[in-house]
Amino acid sequence: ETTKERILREGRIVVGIHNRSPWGFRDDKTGEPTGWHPDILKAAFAELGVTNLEFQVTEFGALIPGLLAGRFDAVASGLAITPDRCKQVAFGAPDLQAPDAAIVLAGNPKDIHGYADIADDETIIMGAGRGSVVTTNAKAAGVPETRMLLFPDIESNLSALRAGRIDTALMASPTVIGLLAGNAHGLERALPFDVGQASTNFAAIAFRKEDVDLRALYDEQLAKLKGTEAFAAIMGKYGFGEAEAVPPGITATDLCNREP
Amino acid sequence: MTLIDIWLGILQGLGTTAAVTAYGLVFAIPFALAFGVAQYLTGGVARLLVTGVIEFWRSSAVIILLFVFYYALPVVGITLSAMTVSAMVLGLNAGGYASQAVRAGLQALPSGQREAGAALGLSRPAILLLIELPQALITMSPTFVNTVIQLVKATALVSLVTLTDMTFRAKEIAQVEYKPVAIYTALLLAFFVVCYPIALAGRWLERRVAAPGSRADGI
Amino acid sequence: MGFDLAFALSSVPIILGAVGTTLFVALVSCIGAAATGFLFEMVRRVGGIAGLTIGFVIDFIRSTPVLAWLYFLYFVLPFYGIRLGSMTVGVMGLSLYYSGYLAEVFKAGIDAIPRGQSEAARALSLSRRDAVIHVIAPQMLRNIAAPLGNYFVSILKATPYLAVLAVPEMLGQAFDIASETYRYTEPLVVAGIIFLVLALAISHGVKRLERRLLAVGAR
Amino acid sequence: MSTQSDTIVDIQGLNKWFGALHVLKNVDLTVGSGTRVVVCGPSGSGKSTLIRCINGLETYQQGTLRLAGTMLGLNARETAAARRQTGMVFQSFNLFPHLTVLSNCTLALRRVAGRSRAEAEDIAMAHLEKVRIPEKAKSYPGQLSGGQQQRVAIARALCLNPRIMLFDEPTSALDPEMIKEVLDVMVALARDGMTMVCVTHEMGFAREVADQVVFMDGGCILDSASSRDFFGSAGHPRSRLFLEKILKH
Amino acid sequence: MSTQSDTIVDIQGLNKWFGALHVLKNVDLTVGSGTRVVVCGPSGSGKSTLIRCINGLETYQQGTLRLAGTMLGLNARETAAARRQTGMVFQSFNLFPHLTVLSNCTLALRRVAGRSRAEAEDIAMAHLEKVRIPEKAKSYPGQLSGGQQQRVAIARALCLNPRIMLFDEPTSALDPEMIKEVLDVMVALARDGMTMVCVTHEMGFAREVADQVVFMDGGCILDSASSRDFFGSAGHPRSRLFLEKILKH
Ligand SMILES: Nc1ncnc2c1ncn2[C@@H]1O[C@H](COP(=O)(O)OP(=O)(O)OP(=O)(O)O)[C@@H](O)[C@H]1O
Ligand SMILES: Nc1ncnc2c1ncn2[C@@H]1O[C@H](COP(=O)(O)OP(=O)(O)OP(=O)(O)O)[C@@H](O)[C@H]1O
Ligand SMILES: [Mg+2]
Ligand SMILES: [Mg+2]
Repeated sequence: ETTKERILREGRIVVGIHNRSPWGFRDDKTGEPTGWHPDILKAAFAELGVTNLEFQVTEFGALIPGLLAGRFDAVASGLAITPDRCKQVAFGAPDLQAPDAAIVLAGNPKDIHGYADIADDETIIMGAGRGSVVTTNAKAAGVPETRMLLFPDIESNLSALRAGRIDTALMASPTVIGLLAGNAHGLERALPFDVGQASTNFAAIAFRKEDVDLRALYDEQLAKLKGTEAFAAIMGKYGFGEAEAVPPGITATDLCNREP
Repeated sequence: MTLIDIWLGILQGLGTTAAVTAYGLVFAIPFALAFGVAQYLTGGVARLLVTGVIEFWRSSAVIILLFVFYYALPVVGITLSAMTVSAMVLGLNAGGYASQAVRAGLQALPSGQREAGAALGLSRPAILLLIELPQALITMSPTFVNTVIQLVKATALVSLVTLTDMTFRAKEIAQVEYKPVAIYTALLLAFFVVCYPIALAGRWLERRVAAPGSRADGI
Repeated sequence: MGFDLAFALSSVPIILGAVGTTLFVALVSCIGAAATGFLFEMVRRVGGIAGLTIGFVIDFIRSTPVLAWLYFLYFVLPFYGIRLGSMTVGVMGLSLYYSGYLAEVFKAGIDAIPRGQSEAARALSLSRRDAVIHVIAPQMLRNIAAPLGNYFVSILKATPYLAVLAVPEMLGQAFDIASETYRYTEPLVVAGIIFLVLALAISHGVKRLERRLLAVGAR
Repeated sequence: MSTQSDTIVDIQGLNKWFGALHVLKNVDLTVGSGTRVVVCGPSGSGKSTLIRCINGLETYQQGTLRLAGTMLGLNARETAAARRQTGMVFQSFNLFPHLTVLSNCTLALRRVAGRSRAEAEDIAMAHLEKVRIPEKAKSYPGQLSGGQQQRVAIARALCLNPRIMLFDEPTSALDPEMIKEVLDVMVALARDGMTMVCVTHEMGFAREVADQVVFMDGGCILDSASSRDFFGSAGHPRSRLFLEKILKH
Repeated sequence: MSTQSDTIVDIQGLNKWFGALHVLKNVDLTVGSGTRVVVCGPSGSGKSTLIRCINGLETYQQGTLRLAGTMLGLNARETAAARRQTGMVFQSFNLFPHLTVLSNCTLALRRVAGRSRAEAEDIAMAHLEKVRIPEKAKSYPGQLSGGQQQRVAIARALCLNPRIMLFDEPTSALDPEMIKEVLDVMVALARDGMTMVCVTHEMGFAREVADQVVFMDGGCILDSASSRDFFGSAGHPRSRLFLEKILKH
């Protein structure tokens, strides 16, 4: 019995999230797991009778190991598609465009509007998630490592920004949108933000490599879902618009083969 | 959200914290007793083996053990639940520490106690069970209490293996409610209200243990 | 996801690159914790309001997890105008946290010295300071070598927590390699082994020190 | 008082080493039933070691040691059985601090002799009365004075009804006033005909009850004489010197 | 030997409580320069407490205690200065186990008297010779016998050149053979005219050197008499009973 067959038979899928708004998190009011990827997954599988989504909440660093260890059937927590990750897991079709974005204190006191600004101003300290794609992009844009503080999670980044330990926190734009939709008073997104040469990231749900059939099924369902009212509603729910929509023709395979 | 709301929100993770602690003790106590006694009684190669097992659990970094047991072992076909892995790793780590207390407690007993038992014709197991262990456990009880506190606090790591404990709750609240001062203060207070009574109990025990007639003075 | 030995070996040099930071942080924290702990214990022994307050501070520290302290010092203090570097906060946090435990160790070590020793010092008219330096402290050190060593190992094992403060220590490096390559087991196992080796080296060093301390004037 | 009809302890050519240290050198000693032997000698001379060999707390390397006819040290079970014939009283009492006086006395009765709780308590109370301390049965050792503790230790040893009592400096950890209350109990035991080997420096006691006084130095028995001869002018010069020192002050 | 020209210790109506326990009751005692006082009495009678009050190791609640003219307990600095006039020797020696014999003796000389290392060592060696143990100067206390340790403790106390030596059961933790070597040193000190207050049950010593014998019970001084009167037939019935008990065995 493959994972796909088991999921269809039981009507249940185990999903790993790392508790990150808006990607996949527990709604503090209802206590129910929710978020962009869980909603997509729910919508995609609903008509197949898979209505029972069981969520496992863990740390970001444990998501892929957990998937590979069979602790979850899928990771629905905002993983970006990168060639390195493609060696470990199989990504479903990209569902969201995630350009790098910057959060700053309200009023943008250091006037940050791109990687170049950060690289040029010696006094700016930048924060980012440990091992996140933005660090690679920032380095490529000439930001020295001595002016980068890497934190294990988003809270630490925001706490550090608030505490004045960093001047800006770099993360994917959907994350920024999600954060600012909440109660992050006194913070704002640095707009516009010029990422320079950096290529845009695309997020997707990840499966195990051996579950080819499961991924195929998901891709099929997602294709049907895209363009529907329901999909647009989910986009709207999290405040995503045109800038975040995936342009047609971009596939996971292409992204996997992209030069790093 | 006020400080109180945040604090109550963090306390929602108390169930997990308490469960991991209680289940962890199920590992810690037998391990501490069995291996502490074994280290006390054995010699030579056997003692090296016992010491090796104790040192493995005691000296390894807990966070790494959690990770390996939860995410690496299923690859070789051993799948344990998150609760079991947490309780086992944290419990045996604490048990490793406590085993040293058990051994030290046994070694610290005047040899006259064992000899008096032998002179009365008691067998070695009877001496251990009826004379040595009861006394060692009494003297070591404050250390055990401290081990419980350490176990409670170590649960701050179990979010790595998908459990929602108090520290994880703090981080969850941190994403909806952006107030670092309130959240981290509340987190300190949340642990404090759980652990402080245990610490007080430990102090009380310490005073009891040091009570009448048992205090060696002078030589 | 099998274990790729070649990959594991390739990660060794990178992880070892951070061993300096880890050892530095651990060493400075050990010294800081021992000094603060000793001071705490001395104040507690004097008693009075200061002694009671410090006694409560010690219990408070012991009742809360180190992670919460690090968060607190790093993210909350700046709101009150105190902004310290992450290395400073890390060392301060570990020192403060473990000083609570070491104060307890010192207490036990001093309590275990026969009362006659401090009385003899007083009878010889030694000042309190001289008695502590020349009579109490050296003997306390012999009593506490083993538990002190345990806590030094604990401090070493606590350095990974500094990852939350963006201190580039060993486990953080391992996680960096992991998140770049998405292979977790190998770097973590490598880091785990290095930690274990360092921990065992410390334990061994402490045992030798203990033996030498005990050899002085032994019967 | 009683006849030396049969031999309880029979030691021939006993040698014992602690590592390289030769602590007992060719020791010969026989103790007949009903005899009272006092062992004395300077510190480190091997007195404790000798008495601990007699009840099997120490092993030995050469020679033979027969206790009530059984060779000690050959067979663990026989050694254990023979040891039950002895009652040992230590210098530092070694009562079990976590048990009441009564439980201290009944422990071996119940675990070793297999008596019921009621039986054991009856026996124990009888012996506590013998040492004149029945009212402390429910107390813990830490609540008693040194002399009381030592009397309980004697009662505890008597409970198993030993054929021989071994005492290792039973009064040297006691306050001067309490020494007498313990010695009085021991004298009474001797008068009842109990066989005893007693390491002590209480020469008054030795003079009063000992049939034989043994003087040890450096692991050897230098002198072994009747009490009268020992305290008379005969004997080894070393034992004379020792006696002088401890009687002088 | 020396005249009782001036008073070193002058205690009037001393009362001390440990919590609710009244351990010293209206104690009066004067010790003149060059006098030897022996204090005896049953365990718990307050002997140690009294002697510890004399050198300020214990505080008291009522009465006056003058040491070499200074009221103890009024002023911390004066108390400390007065305490330097006393040398104390404890039952359990209380040598510092981590220091050599020589360092045990020089510690206070260097830290309190402010002597240089060389000076301190000369003084210490002189006193170690006085107690006949100079060859052990480089040993650690753990390597010495009990008697040797106690002699070192006496030398250590003598180093600060005290006007009065206080002894609290200096021989009761010793093996019988070693008691004599320590008593001999104490007798020699007494013959040199050292003022001494000594808690001991060595009645031979008391008879030989004491000018005055004090008997305590229940925190009171029941008897305070010249040595001759005390060992004669006079005195309090309680002290007679006590003497009987400890002299009998
Ligand atoms: N367990 C042991 N290991 C090594 N040496 C020992 C041990 N027990 C005793 N000894 C040594 O054996 C010798 C004889 O010791 P023993 O205790 O029999 O002397 P003792 O005559 O009883 O002296 P004391 O009057 O001090 O009790 C001493 O030199 C002692 O140090
Ligand atoms: N620190 C203390 N706290 C409370 N009670 C004490 C303290 N020290 C002594 N006592 C009590 O005070 C009383 C007198 O004690 P002290 O030590 O002076 O007696 P002692 O005559 O020296 O007896 P011993 O011959 O046993 O040494 C005893 O009842 C003792 O229990
Ligand atoms: Mg002995
Ligand atoms: Mg006393």
